[in-house]
Amino acid sequence: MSVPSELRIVRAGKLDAPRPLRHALDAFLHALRVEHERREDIIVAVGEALSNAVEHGNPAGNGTVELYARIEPSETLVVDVRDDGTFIDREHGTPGRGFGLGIVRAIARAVSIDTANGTLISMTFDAPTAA
Amino acid sequence: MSVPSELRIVRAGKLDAPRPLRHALDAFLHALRVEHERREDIIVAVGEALSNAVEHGNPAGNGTVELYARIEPSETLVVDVRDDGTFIDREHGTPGRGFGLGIVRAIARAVSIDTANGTLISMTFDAPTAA
Amino acid sequence: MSGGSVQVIRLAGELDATRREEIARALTLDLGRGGVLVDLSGAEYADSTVIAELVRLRRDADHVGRSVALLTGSPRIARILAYAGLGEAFRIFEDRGTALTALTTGTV
Amino acid sequence: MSGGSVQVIRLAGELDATRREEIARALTLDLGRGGVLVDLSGAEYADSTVIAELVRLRRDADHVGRSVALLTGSPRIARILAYAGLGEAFRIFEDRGTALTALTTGTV
Ligand SMILES: Nc1ncnc2c1ncn2[C@@H]1O[C@H](COP(=O)(O)OP(=O)(O)O)[C@@H](O)[C@H]1O
Ligand SMILES: Nc1ncnc2c1ncn2[C@@H]1O[C@H](COP(=O)(O)OP(=O)(O)O)[C@@H](O)[C@H]1O
Repeated sequence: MSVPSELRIVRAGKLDAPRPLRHALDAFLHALRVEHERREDIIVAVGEALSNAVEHGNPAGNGTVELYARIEPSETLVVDVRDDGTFIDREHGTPGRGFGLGIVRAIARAVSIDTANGTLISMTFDAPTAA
Repeated sequence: MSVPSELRIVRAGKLDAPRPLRHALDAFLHALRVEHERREDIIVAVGEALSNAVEHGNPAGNGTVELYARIEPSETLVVDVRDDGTFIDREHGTPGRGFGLGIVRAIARAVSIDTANGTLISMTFDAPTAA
Repeated sequence: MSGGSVQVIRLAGELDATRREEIARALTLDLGRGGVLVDLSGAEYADSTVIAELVRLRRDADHVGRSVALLTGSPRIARILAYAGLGEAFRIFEDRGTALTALTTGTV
Repeated sequence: MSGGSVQVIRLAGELDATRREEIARALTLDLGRGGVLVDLSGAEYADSTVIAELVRLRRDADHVGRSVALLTGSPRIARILAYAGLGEAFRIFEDRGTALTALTTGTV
């Protein structure tokens, strides 16, 4: 069966959303035998994207957050985090604390942010599996 | 976003597969705020199907097991467990212990078993979410 | 028929098919004559593997006139037994003391 | 500059944005003059919320000549600091005694 393993959860973009979403992704990666420390780092990176989505991407409080993770060939994992808010460009705004996206970039192999409708951050990770 | 939440994992059908797959489904249902006791029962039913798949559906030892769960409208959850073995009809064979499928039928709203290629057990559950 | 001494068997954690031999060994009558208390208060998960072994233990105990009771920490185990059609087959207690008293006074 | 007494701040569990106020309150200098040990040995998860508050604590401590050290239970926290570009910014210890000694002898 070459059907790809994937996880997609859509949920209200409240502040309490990131934790259960992190746990769902962690258990998904554990079931796919992704190597322990790599799994921890992936959860940290995706956790930053999730907390940004609920902190910055849901000002009206009635938005949703979507987590979509799937395994791709050669031990690659792609994780999208999407909200239906508007990306807040800090260039000239109030300085954000600013560590979140830096951590994502340090952990992921590639990161793209699409702010066309809502904010979609797409992260590609190496996901080596235990033997 | 009316994209359906779903979980699909394909993994070697070894005896150690059901436990991490149960945990992945449990965290998935927790993230979707499925009511606690209902979640426990769904995990028990799906756990029976998973242990059947690895115990009976992988005689050669090189088969895979697939878990595919998705949320459908009006708080309904559909979970498929698929293996690539051959259904062992007990009618006249050695008596199985026999509690597994009975438990699945008691918990699920509907159960169908398709033994055309490999064994596919498809279970439909009521999945009420916490407020 | 009930002696003073009760055989207590504790099984904890996730009781699934990966622990079948361990569960079968544990759910075996000792040489005593008294009641048997299966303590599942620490069980986080139990599937048909445990159910089948409990039924075998109960049958063996009936055979020698010993009674069996279950101790659970949450309603979860009772629900699983009911789903297996064994809702009435086992006396289930949520309190250890009550279970032991019932077993030693033969009111199980 | 290092006095005998060390301010020990323990933060455990999942340290994420839902606990931002609690983390900010905890990571605040007391009125002492000695070193500060942030004990994260019980932290199962830490995100940029903690990183930002640690940086603020470190800046406040520098301001009054107090030193800060971290105690971790696994390499996980050290990796997160490194990803945030702060790999060199904090003395990280895996052993409590060594951390306390370093803080009280001013070798942090
Ligand atoms: N999902 C999002 N929606 C809107 N703005 C975002 C989102 N993610 C990030 N941003 C913007 O990018 C900035 C930097 O994010 P980050 O590096 O995580 O720092 P922090 O969240 O601590 O400010 C945020 O302050 C915000 O302005
Ligand atoms: N995935 C499967 N592949 C092959 N045979 C199966 C599968 N699931 C169930 N069966 C058959 O159905 C019987 C009854 O299953 P179940 O009620 O779970 O009892 P048990 O697994 O304890 O025998 C099994 O013994 C087996 O013969």
